[in-house]
Amino acid sequence: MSEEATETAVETKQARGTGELMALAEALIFVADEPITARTIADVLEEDKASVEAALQALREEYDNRESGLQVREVAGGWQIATRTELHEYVRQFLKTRPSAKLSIAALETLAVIAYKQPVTVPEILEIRGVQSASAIKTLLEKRLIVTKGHKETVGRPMQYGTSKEFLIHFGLKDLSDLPSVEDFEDLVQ
Amino acid sequence: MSEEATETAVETKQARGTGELMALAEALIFVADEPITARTIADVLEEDKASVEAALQALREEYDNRESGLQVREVAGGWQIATRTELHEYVRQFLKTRPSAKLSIAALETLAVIAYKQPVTVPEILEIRGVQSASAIKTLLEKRLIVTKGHKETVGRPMQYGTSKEFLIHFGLKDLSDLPSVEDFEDLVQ
Amino acid sequence: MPLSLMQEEQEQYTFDFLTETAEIVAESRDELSIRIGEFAGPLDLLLYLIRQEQANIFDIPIARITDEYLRYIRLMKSLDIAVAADFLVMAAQLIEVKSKMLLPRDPFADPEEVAEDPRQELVDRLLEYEKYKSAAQMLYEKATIEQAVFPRGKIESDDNNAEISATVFDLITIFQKIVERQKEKITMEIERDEVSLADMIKRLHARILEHAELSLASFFEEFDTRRELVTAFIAVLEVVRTESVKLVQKKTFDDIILKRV
Repeated sequence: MSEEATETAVETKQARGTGELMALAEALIFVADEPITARTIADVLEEDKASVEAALQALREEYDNRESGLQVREVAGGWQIATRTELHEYVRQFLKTRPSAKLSIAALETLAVIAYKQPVTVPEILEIRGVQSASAIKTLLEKRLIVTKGHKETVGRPMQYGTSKEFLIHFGLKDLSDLPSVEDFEDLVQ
Repeated sequence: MSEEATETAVETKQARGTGELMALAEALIFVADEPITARTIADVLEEDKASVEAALQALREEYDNRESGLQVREVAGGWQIATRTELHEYVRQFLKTRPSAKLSIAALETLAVIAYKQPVTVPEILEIRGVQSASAIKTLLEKRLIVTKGHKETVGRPMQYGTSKEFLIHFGLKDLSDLPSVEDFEDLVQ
Repeated sequence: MPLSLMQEEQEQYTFDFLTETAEIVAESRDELSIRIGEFAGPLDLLLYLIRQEQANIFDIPIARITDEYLRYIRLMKSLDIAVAADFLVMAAQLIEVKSKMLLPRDPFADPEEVAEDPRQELVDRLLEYEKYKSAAQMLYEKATIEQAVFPRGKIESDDNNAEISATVFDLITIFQKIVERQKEKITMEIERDEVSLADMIKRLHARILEHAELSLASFFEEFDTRRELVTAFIAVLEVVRTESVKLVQKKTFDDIILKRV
């Protein structure tokens, strides 16, 4: 039985039509981080370079003919799938308006300090994090995750910060008492 | 001149056919780094959601019909382009990846209980599984497959857990209703 | 059944295992230890035993299953597998059900009234558990299929978005890390000889030349004072800015690696 299976596999490989080769090349170009050469594709598929190149040309034409939003193109000696130039306006617009619910680690750290220590001032955050947090605070204010909570009545009357209603919504919390405490995860962390 | 430009833009928008809409949606799905909703596409293109959904269905069919190496599919409430399952062997060989570490049986069981009983607390999971699930829950939290869902208003205010968007993506589910009903498993049991 | 008796019985079962199990252990040590390690909990083990005995789940031969269950627990102990408390709790419950089954029926009870089967609760739990066990199997299959599907590779626009999304769990984890860091910092304030930036860059160079790759965390660990750390940090920035060295992080929160290009 295994012999039969091997035979079939070999047969299938020999019989690989242009369509199948196009599909395989398409998948490989798609997952590659960088433009991928016909040589590499040929090696992975154990095909000769000429057939792969023919399949790639056919693939490019297919994309052009169906007026796809994407194009298959040769760049830097390799092949790549990219969006069509004419559509750049909408692509750029989308990339700009991507959900803003993403935070850098610095912002996340600052947010954690504010959430657990609020109301808290910039010098106090510096004391805890050991790094300046000015730009993180700006980001958090822009994303409306934190709000100002009045001045602290000490020297210099520094501004105090706390979390906002958006913060609760973003993290799926009913109110601040819903914020997990260290104890909540104690059993898990052992 | 600016007036003329505006006019042209409006005209183009009105005249957008299904083909154009398909191309635009395709480009946006391609650049999005996670599944993108029909709603978001509609907003970026200033189109109504129904037309976008029709275009997305058409796009999916087009990919299927041309026997592409890629597929357009719905996952985690959004749309995504991905390679076709049948080609995994070559893709994996090219990327030199192995199937990522599988979840342990304990983690899978815990995840199943959370998926069907959410929001659910640790004691409730213990009740069903008959075994402590702390380390499984920690693993699932770290892998972002589950998220906290606030405290339960009972004695001790235990933390509640539910599944995340990552969960839907990891298991290729459109949404939670895409899970087979748990009662279906009863027939298997008896 | 009085609790003391139950404990006694359990202890009796728990401690005289050696002679009985030695044979089985010798016979199939590997196979058994693999199997035992696979049980996801006491209910899982119980289900396995019921199947093994080809028993009906609605009419469990409780005496036989209890004996088998206890035999497995002894076996686990003899194989140095830590037996979790949950397994012992189940053992106690089984023994209790078994003893209830042995009690004669109350002769004065209303003959119309059907006495509840002492096994009922256990059967209910087993059935409930088995549903989720099947669901876990289904998830496993779905994940396997999903692993055959690949998303697109990185494109340029991803670089503009080198950010991470966060959950409440991240928030608390990161907060704990900061608190830990703060504790360490207090113990670090000891006066030391000053190191100049030039010396520090030299030192960093040597380390990179030595290994081609250098973990930032381990480099920073070499220093005890804040001043040294700051100098080390500036040295890293300087080297990255002026020379063919880049910083690589494999995933979020992962160690940062200095690499020669």
